[in-house]
Amino acid sequence: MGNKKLWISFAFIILALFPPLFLSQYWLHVMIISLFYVMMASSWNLIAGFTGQVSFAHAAFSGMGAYTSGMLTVYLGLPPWLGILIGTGVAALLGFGLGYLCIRMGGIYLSLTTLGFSEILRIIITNEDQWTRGTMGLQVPGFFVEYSKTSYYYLFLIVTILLLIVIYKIIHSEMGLTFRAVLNDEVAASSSGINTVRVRVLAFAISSAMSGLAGGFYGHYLMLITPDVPSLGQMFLVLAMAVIGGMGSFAGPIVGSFVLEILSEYIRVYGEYHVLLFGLIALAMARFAPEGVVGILRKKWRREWA
Amino acid sequence: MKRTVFLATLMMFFLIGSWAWAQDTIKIGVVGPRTGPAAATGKAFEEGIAIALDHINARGGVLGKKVEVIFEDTGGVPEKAASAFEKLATRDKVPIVVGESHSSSALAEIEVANRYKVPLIICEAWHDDITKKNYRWVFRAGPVNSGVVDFYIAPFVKDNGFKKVAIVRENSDWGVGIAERTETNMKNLGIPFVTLKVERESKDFYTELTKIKGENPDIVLAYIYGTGLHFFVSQANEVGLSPKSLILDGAGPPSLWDTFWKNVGKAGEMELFMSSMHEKVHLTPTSRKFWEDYKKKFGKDPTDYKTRSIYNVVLIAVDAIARAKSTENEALVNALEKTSLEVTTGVVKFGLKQGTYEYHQWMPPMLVVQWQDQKQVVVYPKEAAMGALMKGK
Amino acid sequence: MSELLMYLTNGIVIGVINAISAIGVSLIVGIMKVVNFAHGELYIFAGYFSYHLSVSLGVPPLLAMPLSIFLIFLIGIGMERTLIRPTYGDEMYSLIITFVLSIVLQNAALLIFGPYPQKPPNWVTGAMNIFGLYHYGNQRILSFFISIGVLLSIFYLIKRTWFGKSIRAISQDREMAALVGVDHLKVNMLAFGLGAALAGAAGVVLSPIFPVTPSGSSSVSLNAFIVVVLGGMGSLKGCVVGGLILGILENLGAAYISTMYRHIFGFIILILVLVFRPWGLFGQKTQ
Amino acid sequence: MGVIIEGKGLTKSFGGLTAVKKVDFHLNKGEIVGLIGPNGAGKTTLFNLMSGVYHPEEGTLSFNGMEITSLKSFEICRLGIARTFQIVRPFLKMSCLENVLIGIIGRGDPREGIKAKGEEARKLLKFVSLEGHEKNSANNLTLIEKKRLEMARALATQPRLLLLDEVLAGLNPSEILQALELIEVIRTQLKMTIFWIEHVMGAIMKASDRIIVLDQGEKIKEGRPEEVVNDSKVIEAYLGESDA
Repeated sequence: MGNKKLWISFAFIILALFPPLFLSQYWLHVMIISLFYVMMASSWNLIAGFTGQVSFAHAAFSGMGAYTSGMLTVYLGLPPWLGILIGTGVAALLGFGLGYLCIRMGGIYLSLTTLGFSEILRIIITNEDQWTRGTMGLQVPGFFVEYSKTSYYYLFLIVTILLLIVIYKIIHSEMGLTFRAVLNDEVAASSSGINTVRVRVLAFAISSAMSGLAGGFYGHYLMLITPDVPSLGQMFLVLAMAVIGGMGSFAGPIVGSFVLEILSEYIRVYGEYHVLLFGLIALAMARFAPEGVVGILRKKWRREWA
Repeated sequence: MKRTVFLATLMMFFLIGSWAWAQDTIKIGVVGPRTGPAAATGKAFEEGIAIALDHINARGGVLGKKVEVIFEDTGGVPEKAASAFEKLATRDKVPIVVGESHSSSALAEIEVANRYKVPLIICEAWHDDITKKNYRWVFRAGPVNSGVVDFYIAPFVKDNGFKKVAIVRENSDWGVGIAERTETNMKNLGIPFVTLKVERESKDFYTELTKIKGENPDIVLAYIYGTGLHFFVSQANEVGLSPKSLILDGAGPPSLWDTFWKNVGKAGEMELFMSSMHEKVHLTPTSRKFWEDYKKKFGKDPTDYKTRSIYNVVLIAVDAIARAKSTENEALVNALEKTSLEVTTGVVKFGLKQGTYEYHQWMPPMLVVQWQDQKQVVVYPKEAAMGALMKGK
Repeated sequence: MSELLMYLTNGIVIGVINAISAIGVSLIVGIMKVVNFAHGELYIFAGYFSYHLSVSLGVPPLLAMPLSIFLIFLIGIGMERTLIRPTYGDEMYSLIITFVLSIVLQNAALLIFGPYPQKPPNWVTGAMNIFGLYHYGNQRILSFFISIGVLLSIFYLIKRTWFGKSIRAISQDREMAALVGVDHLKVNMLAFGLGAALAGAAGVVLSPIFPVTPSGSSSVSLNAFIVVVLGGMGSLKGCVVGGLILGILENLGAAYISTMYRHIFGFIILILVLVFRPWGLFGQKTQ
Repeated sequence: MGVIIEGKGLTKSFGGLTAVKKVDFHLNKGEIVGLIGPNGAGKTTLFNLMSGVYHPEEGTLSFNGMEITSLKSFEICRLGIARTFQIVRPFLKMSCLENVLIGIIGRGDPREGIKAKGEEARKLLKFVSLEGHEKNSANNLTLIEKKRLEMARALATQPRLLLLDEVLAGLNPSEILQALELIEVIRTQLKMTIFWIEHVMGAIMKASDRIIVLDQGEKIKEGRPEEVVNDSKVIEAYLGESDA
């Protein structure tokens, strides 16, 4: 990590310690949700932005994490952290299995299958209501005895930072290099001795595990898990955040998550239109500025400061 | 670049922190689905709110201030509902919240209401648990599953001498809850029944209907909400199940939507549905006034009875604020517990005995209505009946 | 016995309906290697167009139907020109763009047409008593035959005409097609328009049976995707067979296994196909 | 001098067009063999078959006596066959150093440390005269530099057989001389077998031990350069092309 980057990250972390001092309960809630989306969008970016595969099951895997952990804590009385750990493992295993099945057939198959998987999960969760409480939602215990937004904020902050460090390490490791090689040119990568299928399956499984982890924490924060956690609507939000922020860059999804989550609070009044608006912005971005907000800013800064 | 980043961050926090409203009206929070599969309910709510506000503000508002409504969308999704309620309670700081039509969303909201101690009056979420949890801050002036089944659907089935019942329920919180209560009732009454579970997003019910037809029931209790009901009713006629077996729409609104007759055609004839509203049944003067105001404002008759339900709870909330002479939460709950207000469906008095779903609960009288020659004919209960139940051959 | 016959009849009818709903996706994926996630929304828009043209504007249904399909065709062409064309060769962006587009169109439909289900007028009403065994809706029977007609004309178009030959050439080898003088940009555009028009045709033919709602679009798309993977991407024959298998299986499954899980049977097939025959029943095994 | 690679009856078609038809060939260890033929003769397709990008419908391929017909690209690469591409395919959005690193990682040997790999990559860049470009994005290189980078990436996999697809195309005469020197060094110092496709006749005739000629997917001639130049079938094939 360059010195400059290190300082910027450090400054951000310090800044991030202060919000509970002056933000209202409500905005703290918005911040916590934003941090959840940072985890989701960043881990989705790991497969989409760095290996070029579009998974539509990212929300579904976060639902796997949330429901696994939720049911373990409710029915077996496990502590939430253990539940989340197991939930993450389940998401990783499922991700590996699905990835193994369809990635060898190419990207289109992965997209279609993950879409199908999301739907299967939704149907099972709504139908098996004696276990999942169906659309009513499963009420699960929280992390703290005393409900406190401040505690949750710091918990989410720590988890998010740790996850981001892992992602950063991955994309700057040998594995990350192979991810990018596969994204750049699959044939050339394969001809240079890279097992492209293995790389893609691995990326998919890691990313799925991360969304399982994020989902687990999300569930124990909301203390209510419903089939909307693994829904396609949620998937769309995550995708829009990554696309608008900037896919294939480390900062893109982080910026995108905060911008969209905070923006959606300001345009809540137009509730009916905000999904439409996000969709249109994402469409314009994907079409005209595939490097997203971060890409645009970077170009601008480079011009001004260079 | 560092400076720009720093300034941007600072501005972001500043913007968030400085969010505040000028406080010169009384704001009532409303929660309900404005998007998602039940967006139609949001439309119905908007209409009811508009009429209620016109009515209240025309007589000068409350505590000398105009009344305003902040309608938060839940999308019919519990997390969004909880988050919407949280926003109303902590950002807009509304003294009281009304609304909701999804039990799942309502169950999420009552937890938040309880945490922030903000009074909440539910109007159209029917699940027993909403009031059964006996939260001090939660009230319901609307139907409750057990009430609807125990006092209307089950007696209706029994009194009309139906011999065999088919229960069809969608896989939603409402479908699950009301179907279970119905099964219990049918067992107690000794009426044989079969239950068929269907997927909420189904379009083609031929297979399900054929299975039901094989059971040969006199009446099919359809606990399916939304478009699915239209599919169900029209296809039931095509496969020759109805009108030999009658169909009762356990919710009501989908049978009243403008599109009902267009979508089901002749098959809608003799269909039954639950309702709390009928153009000829006016239990109170307020009901008549609502009807006239609605026609004046929208140039048509009201159809979705949820319009009237939200109208009622807005009136109840404003009445409580007026009597409490305050927007303070304790005072409001005390006032609500002493409510005795005439609304469109009768005089509201909340139950006070703890331990059951009847705590903080008031249920309006319901009607079983049948489409006869495309006219709504109340067929049950007997006191309100306008005509005899038509049975198919 | 009559019940089983009923399930089978309905399975076949729904199967053909599946095929006509999916054939547009198959066509586009075969030629352009692009999955159109907005397929279901085009279907829904066609249904609403057909409804509003005939009911709100009083256009005779027989004219309203082709007019709606033509409008969807134009929308398809517009989509291809503005959004899809720049993504050729970049599979990831085409997937992202059509997915986002599907969300945009779904919400636009909610905004424009409202949340209520709508349907154009029936062409016929009532039901027919088949062999004295069971009743079956007339509208369904009619739509069934029209769907078969549409499928046959598509087969004719692909197998017999200049356009069909061009797109087959392109789907096999883009460079070779260019060498023999096929303008692949033009053919792509027309093919995408045709795929969209087929979504429109499905919407127009089926909306009298299943009224359209904005939220109903995703199930149309999902069904189409299952059929396409099952039959083999780009195979029109596979589309028909895949549609039939799905239709019959869903009906028998709902009848004898579980009504609640009827929509899951399709996905189970999808997974099985991926395990045992990933290129589909009639797809070409690449390499 | 044993046989390093041998193909028997290789056939591959696309749609209705047969790109490679029943081709038999072999290369001996340490040889440098040229593959020539008019456009569309199937030369690149043959390379694609050898490197596992495509798999033949008929025929077999063996490398050092081991059957590799249906192996995947990366497996073939790990056995010791590396290639460059006719239209250069470096990883454009990665730096030169990273490009070469991929080749080293591609060997799939987990024992080497990241540091050693970096050192080796730097050496390889120096070997192809790209020192100073380590952090430069591959996208910013000139065509010849991209070709050298691709060569470095191929060498990084430590192949025993190198497939070069028109490495001289688009270069000016002095660049061609440099490239030929590089190829000679690879052969003599690194002891690799080279199989190359080339349109620059003078160069390939001078540098190759043997020439294989393909026309319309079929092998029409094989032999020493001087034999091939004077063969009537070969002349006809090339004349046919210039007529068209």
